[in-house]
Parts: sequence; C-alpha cells; structure tokens
Amino acid sequence: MATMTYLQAISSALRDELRDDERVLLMGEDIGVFGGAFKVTDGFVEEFGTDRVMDTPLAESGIIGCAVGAAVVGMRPVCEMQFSDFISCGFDQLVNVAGKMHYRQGLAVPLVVRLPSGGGFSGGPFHSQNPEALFMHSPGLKVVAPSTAEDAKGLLHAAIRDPNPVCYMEHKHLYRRVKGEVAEGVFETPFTARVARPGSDLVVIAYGAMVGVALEATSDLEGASIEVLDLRSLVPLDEDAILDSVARCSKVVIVDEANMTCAAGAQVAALIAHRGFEDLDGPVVRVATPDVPIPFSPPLEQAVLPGVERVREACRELLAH
Amino acid sequence: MATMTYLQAISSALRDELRDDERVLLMGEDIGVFGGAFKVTDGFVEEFGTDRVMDTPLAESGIIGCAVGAAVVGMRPVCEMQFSDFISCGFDQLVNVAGKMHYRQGLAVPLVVRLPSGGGFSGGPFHSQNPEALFMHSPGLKVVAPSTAEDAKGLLHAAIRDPNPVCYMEHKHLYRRVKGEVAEGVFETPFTARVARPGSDLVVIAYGAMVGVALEATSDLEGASIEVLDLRSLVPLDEDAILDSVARCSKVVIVDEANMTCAAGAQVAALIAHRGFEDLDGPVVRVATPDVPIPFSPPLEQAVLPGVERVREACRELLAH
Amino acid sequence: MATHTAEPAREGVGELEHLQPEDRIWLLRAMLLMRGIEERAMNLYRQGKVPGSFYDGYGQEAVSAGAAFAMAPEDRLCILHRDLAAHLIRGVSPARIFAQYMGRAAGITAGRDGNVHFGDRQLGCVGMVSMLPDMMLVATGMAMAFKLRGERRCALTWFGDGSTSRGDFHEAMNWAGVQKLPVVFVLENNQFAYSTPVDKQYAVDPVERAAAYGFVGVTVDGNDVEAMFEAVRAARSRAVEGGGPTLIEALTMRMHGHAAHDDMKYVPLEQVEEWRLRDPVERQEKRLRSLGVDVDAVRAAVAEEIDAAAQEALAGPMPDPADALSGVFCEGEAEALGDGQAPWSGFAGGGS
Amino acid sequence: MATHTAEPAREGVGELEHLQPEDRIWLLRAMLLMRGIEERAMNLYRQGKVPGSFYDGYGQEAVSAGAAFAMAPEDRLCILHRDLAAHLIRGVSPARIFAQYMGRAAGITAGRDGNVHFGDRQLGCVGMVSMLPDMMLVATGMAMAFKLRGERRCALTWFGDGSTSRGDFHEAMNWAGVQKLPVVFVLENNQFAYSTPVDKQYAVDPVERAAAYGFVGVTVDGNDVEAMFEAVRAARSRAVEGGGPTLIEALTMRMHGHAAHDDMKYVPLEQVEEWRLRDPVERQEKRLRSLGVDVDAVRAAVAEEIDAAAQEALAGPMPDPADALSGVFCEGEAEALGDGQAPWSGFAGGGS
Ligand SMILES: Cc1ncc(C[n+]2csc(CCOP(=O)(O)OP(=O)(O)O)c2C)c(N)n1
Ligand SMILES: Cc1ncc(C[n+]2csc(CCOP(=O)(O)OP(=O)(O)O)c2C)c(N)n1
Ligand SMILES: [Mg+2]
Ligand SMILES: [Mg+2]
Repeated sequence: MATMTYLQAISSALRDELRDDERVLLMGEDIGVFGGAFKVTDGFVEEFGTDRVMDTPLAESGIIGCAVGAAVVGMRPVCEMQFSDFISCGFDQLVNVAGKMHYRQGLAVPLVVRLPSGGGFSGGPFHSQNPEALFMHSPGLKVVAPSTAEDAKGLLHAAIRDPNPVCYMEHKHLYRRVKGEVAEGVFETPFTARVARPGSDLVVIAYGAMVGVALEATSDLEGASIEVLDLRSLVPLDEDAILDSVARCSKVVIVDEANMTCAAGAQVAALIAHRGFEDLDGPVVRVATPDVPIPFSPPLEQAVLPGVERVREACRELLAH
Repeated sequence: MATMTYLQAISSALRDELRDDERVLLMGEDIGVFGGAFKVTDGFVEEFGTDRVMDTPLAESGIIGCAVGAAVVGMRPVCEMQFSDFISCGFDQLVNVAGKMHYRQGLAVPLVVRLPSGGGFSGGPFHSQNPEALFMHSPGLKVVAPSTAEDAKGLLHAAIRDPNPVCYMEHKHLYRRVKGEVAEGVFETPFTARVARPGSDLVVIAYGAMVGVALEATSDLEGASIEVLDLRSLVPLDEDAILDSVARCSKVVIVDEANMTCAAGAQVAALIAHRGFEDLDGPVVRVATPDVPIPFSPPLEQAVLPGVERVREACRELLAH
Repeated sequence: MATHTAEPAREGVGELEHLQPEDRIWLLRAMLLMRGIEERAMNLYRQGKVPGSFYDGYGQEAVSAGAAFAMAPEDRLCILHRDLAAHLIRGVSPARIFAQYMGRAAGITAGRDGNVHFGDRQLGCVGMVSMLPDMMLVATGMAMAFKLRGERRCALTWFGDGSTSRGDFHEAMNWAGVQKLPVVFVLENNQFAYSTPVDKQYAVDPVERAAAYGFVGVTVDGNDVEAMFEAVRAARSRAVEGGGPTLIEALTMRMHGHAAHDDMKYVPLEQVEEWRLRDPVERQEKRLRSLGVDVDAVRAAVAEEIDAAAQEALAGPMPDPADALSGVFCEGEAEALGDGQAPWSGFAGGGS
Repeated sequence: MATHTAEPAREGVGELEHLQPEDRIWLLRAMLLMRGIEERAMNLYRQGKVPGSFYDGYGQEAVSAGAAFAMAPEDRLCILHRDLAAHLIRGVSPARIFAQYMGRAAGITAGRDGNVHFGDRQLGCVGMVSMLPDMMLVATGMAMAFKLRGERRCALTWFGDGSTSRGDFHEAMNWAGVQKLPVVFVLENNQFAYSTPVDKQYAVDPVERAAAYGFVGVTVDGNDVEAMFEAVRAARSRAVEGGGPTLIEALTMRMHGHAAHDDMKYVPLEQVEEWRLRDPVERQEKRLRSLGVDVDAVRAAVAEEIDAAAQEALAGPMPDPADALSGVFCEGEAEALGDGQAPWSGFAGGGS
C-alpha cells in the first residue's frame, strides 16, 4: 500500500503498463518532453523514450485514427486528449472507426483514450466539458470514470488490458485534491459500481468528481442513512447494482456534472423508472449542470456546477417526501 | 392546401425561403447540379443558380464552419449533410463554434443543418444513424424532428427563421412514404409537441419515424384508449405537453429509433420519473434500438429497429400492469 | 524475406523486370474477376437480391489490381469501395464477396456491414468506414507501428479525389510526412466525387501537395495495370527501406454512376467515350495476346469461377436475427490482423 | 469606400508610401499597449485576480498590430490568443480587456468566456474558440459571403504553427483556394506549439502549401510591424480585387511560456537570446526615434492609459450569478457583426 494522489495513481498505472508490456504506447500533445499539460507523464521520456511516449502533431483525429491503426497491428495505444473537450475534433474516428469496428468486422481495437474532464477551476467553455454521455450513446465504446486514487489506478490497468476502445474519464479537479491508499503493483478494477457508503433511507448515485460531492453533502443529514453509489463504469453500466440500491433505499438522487439533457444521469434515471419503478417511494431526482456552456468567471461557474449545497437540498426535499 | 410527400414538403419550404429571403443560401455535397442524394433540391440550381445552391467540397467541418462564418455576416445558410451520420466529421464546428457562440459572445448564429437520418432500408452502420441525442446534450443547439409532411414544412420554415443553430432531423424512411395535406405558402410550426391521437389509458411518446410506428401499433389495442404524443421538437423539449399527457394517461411508453443509452427517450423518461412521478401508474417503459451499430442485412436490421410489434407488445404489457 | 533483400538490387528497373508472364496473367485475371463479379452483383441488385445500394469500379480495375499485387503478405491494406480486385488478390473468395453483397451469413461481415464495406482481417485488410477518407489515418497508424517496431513492412490505402478535401486527408499526409512512415497513399482520381467534378473539389491537383508534406508524389496512368503495379512496387520498396511515404495519383475515370441509382447525366458523354478507349482490361488483354497468351481461355475460366461462386452464395442462408446483438465488444483476446495472399512471383512463397 | 477606389493606384509601392508618421506611431502605440496590458494582467494573475490560466504574446506584438492595422472597418476578423493588439486597433478599450481577463461584468464576454477568448462583435470581431484552428473556417465562410454578395470586403484570421496540423487548416485552405475567396490567413509561426517544436509538427514549412492550394504564400519578418502591415495590406488589396486568398507566414518567437504556468525549460536559451535582439517594440521605437518622434512621450501616455484602465477594471463588479443561465439562445433578431475602428490613414474616416 502507498498513499497517492489521483494523478499519481494514473501515472503509476501508465508506468507499470509501459514496463510490463512493450506493446503499450502513449500518444498525445506535449506528453513527452513536457510530461503532459497536467504532468501525468512527467519523467516518462527519460525512462521509456520518445517513441513510446510520443509527442504527436496537434491533430486529435490523427491521434485517434493512428491509434486505431497501431492497435489493429498489435500495439496497445493509450491516447491523451490534452483536455477532454478536444475529443470533438477526433469524434468521428472514435465513434465510427474505433467504436464500430468489432461489431462490423470482428476486428478488436484495444485502445484507451484518456480524457481529462470536468470543471471547477475557471477553465471556461472549452476546458471544462464532461463528454461521457456522447460516448455512452455511441455503441462499441466502454466508458469508465474513477473517483478515487485506488480506482484511478485499477480502472486504468483494466482499460489498457481490455481488448476494446475504452474512454477513461479522469477528472482534472480530482488530480491533486484526491489522495488515498493504493495497492502496490498491477491490479485490475472491474467495470462495476461500488458502494461508497452504505445506507438505507436514500441513495445518491454519482460518478467521478460528483462522488466526493455526494459524500460530503450527505455526511450528516439529520441522521438519515444515506447510501452513495459510485458507478465507476458507465459502459458497461452496472444495472444490477443500481437497481439493488434502489430496492434497498427506495429514494434516489442522481448527480452528474455534465449538462442535464441526455446525460449519463438521464440514462440511470430512465433505467430506474423502467425497471426499478416498483421499489420507488418518491420521484427520481436529478442534480446536474443546466444546459449551458460552462462559464469562465467563478461566480457564474459556481452557479451552474452541481455543488454540495444543491445535492444536500435535493436529498432533504426527497427525504421529506 | 396541397397534398405533398414529406420530401416535397421539405423542398417546398426550401424553395419558399430562397424566394422570400435573398440571405438564404443552401450548402452541401451534390445538392446543386445533381439535386441532392435524395433529390430534395432537384431543379433548384435552374431557379436559384449555383451560388445559392452550392455544391461544396467534400468537407463537413468546412460546411458547418463556413456556414457559421456566413451566418455571422448576415446570411441564412441551410446546410445539408448527405447523411446525418457524416455530422460526426463536422461535430466540433457544430457543438463548439456554432452552439456556444451566443452564450459566450452574444453573437447569434442563424444556421440550419439538415440531417437525413434513420434506418430501415439496409443503409448499414454509416447511413442509418439517429444522432439527435448528441445535439440535445450540446447546449446552444435547437433540434427538431418532423413526422408529417405538414410539420416537415412548418418546422423547416421556423428553423430557417430562427436566429439560432437548428438541427433539422429529416427521416429518410419517411421521404416518400409519408404524404399529407400541407397549407400553401410560408407558415411556421412552433417548436412544441403535438397530440397525434388523443387518449386516456396510455400515452406513447415518440418523434420522427417512430410516430407512425406508434400510431399503427396502437390503432387497435383491444379498445384501449391510447394517446400518441409527437414531440416534434427535442430542443426545446415541450415538458408541459409531456407531463400533461402523463397526468391524463398515467401509463407511458417512450419510443425512439436511436440507440437506447442516453437517447432522447432517456431524457423524456428521466423528466417523467422526476416531475411526473406522482401521476404514474406503472413503470416508464422504453422501446428503442439496442446499443449496436445498425446492421446492413435486412433480418439483422429488422431485429434491432423498434417496430410495430415491439411497441404493441410493450403497450399490451403495460396496460396489463 | 526474399523480396526485401532482393528488392534493392531491382530498384529502378522497369516493370518487365519484375513481372513474369504468370504475374501479368494474374493481373488480368484479377481485373476480369472484379469486372465479372461486379456485373453479376449488379444484376443481383436489379433482381432485389442485393439490399441497400450498389457501388462498382467498372473501368478502374487496374488501380486496385496493380497496387494490391505489389503488396507483401505481411503488409496491411485499407481497401476502398472501388477496389474489389485488391480483395481478390489478398485471397478473398468470390463466393464470400457475393454473399457479402447480398448480406448473407457467409459474407465477410456476415451481414453486419454493407456491400463494399468489408475487409478480411485474417488476410491483413481492414474494412472501410463510409466516412471518407478516414482509413488514411488507420493506414498511417499501422505504418507508425511498423516503424516503431523496426519492421520492414508497409501499409497501403486507396482514397478518392473528392475525399482529398477532408481534414483527415491532411492529418494523415502530414503525420506520415513528419514521421517519415512506410505508407503508400493511392489517390484514385476518377474525375468525380458523386456528381461533383474535381474542379469544385480543389484548385490544384492534389499530387502537388505531396512535396509540401515532405515526400514523393507521382502520377500514374491508372488504367494501365502494369504501370500501377510498378509505381506501387517502387513506392513500397522505398517505404520498407526507410524512405518514407509516397502519394501515387492514379488517373482514371468512373465509367458508371456513383451508385446503381445514378444515371450520371451530369457527365459529358465525350468524356466517357474518350475513356472507354482506354479500358484497362482490354489493354492488358492486348498485351497478353501479343505475348501469345490464350486470353479467351483466361476469360472462360474466370466466367466459370464466377458462375460457381454466385450459385454457392445464392444457396447460402441469411444471417440469424438472434445474432444481431452479439459482438459489439470483443470478449476474448484482441487478435491482430493476419497475413494476406501475395501472388506476385517477386514474393517467394507469398500465396497462391 | 475611399480605401477601395484609392487602393489599386497604391498597388506595389513600399510601406513608406502607405504609412504616414501618425500611422507609424499608432503601430508603436498598439504594440506598447499590448505589451503593457499583458504585463499588468500577468501581475494581476499572480495576485490571483485573473482566474484560470493566462496567455500572452510577448515578443509577437508586431504580428497582430501590423496585420490588424491593414484591415478596413467593414472587414471582419477572427483574432487569436496572442493577438491582443488587434483588439486594441479595432477599438476595444483597455479597461474592458482587463475586466475580461478578470472575469468581470464589464469584460467583453461579461465573464462567460475566458481571458483571450473574446471578440467585440460590434467591432467586427468573432471571439475564438479553443479548438485550433477552427476560426480559419469561420473566416473562410465570411469571405464566401462577401464574394457571393459581390462586396469588396475581406476576412482575416491568425493561427499558430501547431494548429497547421489539424484538419480544419486544410479544409479552410482548400475551400478558400477552390472558391478563390477574399480571405487573409496569417500563420503566426512562433516556433512552438506549447512544448512541441515545429519539427514535430511538419516536415516542410507550411507556407509551401499555399501554392498547392492555388494561392500566394509569403513569408514575413513577424517582428517588423511595418513589414507585417505591408504584407497584409497587399494581401487585402489582392483579396478585394478578386485575386483570392493569401497565406502570410509571420516568423516570430514565443518569448514567454505557453501560459503563465510554463517555465519553457524545453526551449534552448540561445534561441530566446537570439530572438530578444529582434524585439519588435524596440525596432519600431528605433525607427521612430530616427524620425525624431518623442518615443518616451508615447511610452508615458501608454503607461498612464494602462494604469487608469486597470484601476477602472478593478473597481468593476463580478457578474451576477443570477445571469448564469441566460443567453444560451438568441431570443430577438439575429444581429450581424458591426464595423470596427480602422486607424490607418489610408482609410478615409476609418475610426480614431
Ligand atoms: C465524410 C463523408 N462525407 C460524405 C460522404 C458521402 N459520399 C459517399 S461517396 C462520395 C463521393 C466520394 O468521392 P471520391 O472521394 O472521389 O470517391 P469515388 O466515389 O469517386 O471513388 C460522397 C460525397 C462520405 N462517404 N463521407
Ligand atoms: C484542437 C486543439 N487541440 C489541443 C489544444 C490545446 N492547446 C492549446 S494551445 C496549444 C498549442 C498551440 O500551438 P500553436 O498553434 O503554435 O499556437 P501558439 O500557442 O504557439 O500561438 C495546444 C496544443 C487546442 N487548443 N486545440
Ligand atoms: Mg472520385
Ligand atoms: Mg506556435
């Protein structure tokens, strides 16, 4: 066991995989000599060289497309989007080439795309997005979103060893804020949900940065027993774990940081309304970012991102139901 | 009143707007001399010339990006994606440049993107997609999806006259199959839902091609009174109309042709589970395409697309609830 | 591999040096098979046995035949929608191609993907996506892997004149140029993109761009299968020797409509007539006749093969609807592309 | 418009012909303002008054100053992140720029968008998006509209060396070339894209690509504001005369880190030192001194203006959180971009 930040856990998983498997190749803008915009690959070129920690041209479609080509001839590329927002520039290669390949052609595309995402630091409309729902709606892509250092490492190992394209959502706001015990060496975290805190009166379902918000918001709600379910994986979505929590708690609040409409939370709510309906004792409440670009100025950004207060309020109201 | 096909209604709206407003400009691949892959603009070059019915290079990002530029200097561009699937190649310009412009800069982008979408004719994985949910999740884009000839015309007029970017989902399968009475001249259909058939026992909520499927599937369900709500507009989403129908019918089946996860139907279900919960008498049932690329071969394609039988079964089950 | 050590010595010499009589017959056979299969498939389409739409490469057969013939078993290909001969040369059987067109279970994609959207992964080919020219980046990435691993292998892809307008064309050309990758880009310039003539696509012939990306660009008569072969052979040998990418522009003409529904009345008749005189199949037949080859016998054998293949495919079942949801994800080990057939005599033991 | 009828006569003659003494002072003023504002803003950033990250264009001031100075009121600009002087020339007040950096209500985007992501639509400018170089297509579309309407106007945008690797660079260059549009593309080559040197971005200098797209490409000393002006003036006049696009590569150097957090230790010191000797502000000062201009007076006036502007901005309020959800959609009439200021004496009555 070692104590690591969320960011160190990501670096550690990448380093272990580069050491274990010569097929693993990192591709991205400024990840080599500079060590990455967030220093996730700091010092990697010294150990692994510029071939395996490749500074690519400024071309996201190129990064994803070339990674697909490398993957189908036996490499294990791990691509970094400098910010998850920029996947929009490689969206076609990701959803149409990588995502649909195995179903169409029986050809596996073992590929990971690391997507530093999320807001909370005045990144503005183009450095704060949470694009996971776009991937969830595109068949053939797996999507994971760790909330702890331990899961950041285990999910990344599992993603790199998965024979499919995996979108790895790493939340920028957690990089240095989240610390925790992480097991030594390589371990794979399954793409399933995790009960972050068991409870019986109400369950808050979240993933990524919103798990911490949910835990803080419900740490002390007039003694109510609040469960927090950390989805960890969005594709596959752990439907059993979700329906389980609903069955036990019968009241649900779903939190995600992405824009509300058609977000991951919408899918979770729809699932519960369909298959968990009988267990419900109250409306399926959602807390998410309203449908606006993420504004730059702190007072505006704070007004749109789901925070501890909004989540606490939502739980209070629902408990009173 | 004139009887028109869905396709003729689209052509007629485009023709009227080109005649009424010299700022209107059509851009797309093969829309000029050839009249478009589906002949929507057949004969247009003869009347309006190759400048206003522009055959563009094969470049979707270019089409959307140049349309944004033309729009902010006073034009009213209407772009055609040859198939809606290809918007993936212009996705960044659409969601990041067009969609966020007004919120960020106070600059309006009056722009329409026509997206021939949907399956049912062995188009395969790249000519059958329904990308509307991707747009719904991207703030700043309006999204409409007509199901009748009348609405095809009225919604397109309203879209072209809207000061915002509007994604106009035209379903290829309806082009020549759907016929109807269409009022003469220019009329704007509001971006609101429409009760396609009133009812009281159960409401089927749908849009685009699924409205016809819903009507057929429920035309005779052992005398049950089935309402069909045609959303018509996905952004803005007519939440009042949806909650209204739910309040009246208390049983809901939501149908969309897009892949299930995070689809428009997920958002509608989430809305109902949150704000319509008290009115529900039974689970919020969804019928959609499972999360697979749309296969080419007829038996496979028919197995994945939501058809009359699946919708009827879903309604029967729910009525029995 | 024999070919690799042998090649440098061969550098620079003309096609006759490289093509044995059996090779030149193979090239004709590949083109005849392509034309015959597509003609038969078009009939099946008219009879409603081929769902969706139908695309062919009538008049362009030399481009895919000549290029694919220069590729080694260990090379990798991304084959486009007018390049049927390339599949045949890599070893895909005509029966499976008919089954593919008809969306039957025995098709290369087992009915999941349509008509020309296929590639046999066991034969080192990746099935194209519709979005053009996305496969240029996939080919570039394959070449990147070959170079990183120090392998003497090459990737090749075809793409059309229209698709040169898209961003992915640029990202691939630039990436391949700056990293000096072993990739061959074959620009299949058939004068039209659907109904759009090249003068609405670009102001200057795209072959001129190669130099601006730092590598060689050559123009070839795309209706001469042996010239195609030689241009690609030279480009491949440059690639595996570390000389970087090559852009080969094959000048040809789309002699049919964009797809079955297209009467191409937007194409001037003279243009079609002029190109008809340069038919690639007739040209190769003429060549072989002058060498005393019994061309009619080759034709007859091909016709027979096609009949048998069509019958076999028609007898096969459609896919089982119960299968429709399987295979979105790979469950087992990821399996990389396999080696293809390489009939050229220059490849010792490179297939049939 | 005077400028248009006047211009043809001027064609070909050197910058001295076009720049009156007051113009040359204006150019210095614009660069001094840009440098002073960015230096002050950097301090405010260090004091925590500027949220997010901070980018500047230290050492590149001549590129935006010289280019924007050649644009007419009715022209339209997409301004990038190292081009502050262009905003100043179009007429944006320093106080609003400070407010923009600090995310205050008085900023050009009223706190919605960050630091350099702004453009005053009333002054004919579109605020950039982060995705590079997306604005090249927006500028191309503006030019397309000008041409369709037969207007003698021009669009201009800047973009960096790194962004030339992206597909949108190609789609814009190709589109502008094939439609021969009145657009000026200014490639601001400051040798690095974040930490990535140009030799990992391309094999051949991108200015070479212009010819392959069918238009003129010129290289200019991006640290000489008058040379910049002249190159863009000539390109603009070619554009409005129907001569099509121009690619202007401005050679310069990013003298600071990519953003405030970047110590740029990946840049060889000699490279920085060498460029320091070519500082664009000092060069213009030297020029003006030799003409007898009291440069210190200009400096003093600029410093004063900046102090006042910073004070004004600091006194302004942050945006009201209650506003955060408004304005996603335009509710009223769509209003097109307005005309900007155009201080060049060559534009009769073109602003201050
Ligand atoms: C990105 C993209 N946009 C649009 C289309 C629709 N489309 C299919 S083929 C075609 C023309 C392609 O022309 P070209 O690249 O010259 O290839 P050719 O068919 O002539 O061989 C178009 C526009 C597409 N396949 N991909
Ligand atoms: C499409 C895209 N990918 C990645 C980024 C992240 N990023 C911001 S600036 C930058 C470097 C840009 O270099 P260059 O184009 O040379 O402009 P410069 O900053 O040097 O003026 C990068 C990679 C981006 N802004 N856009
Ligand atoms: Mg073509
Ligand atoms: Mg740069």
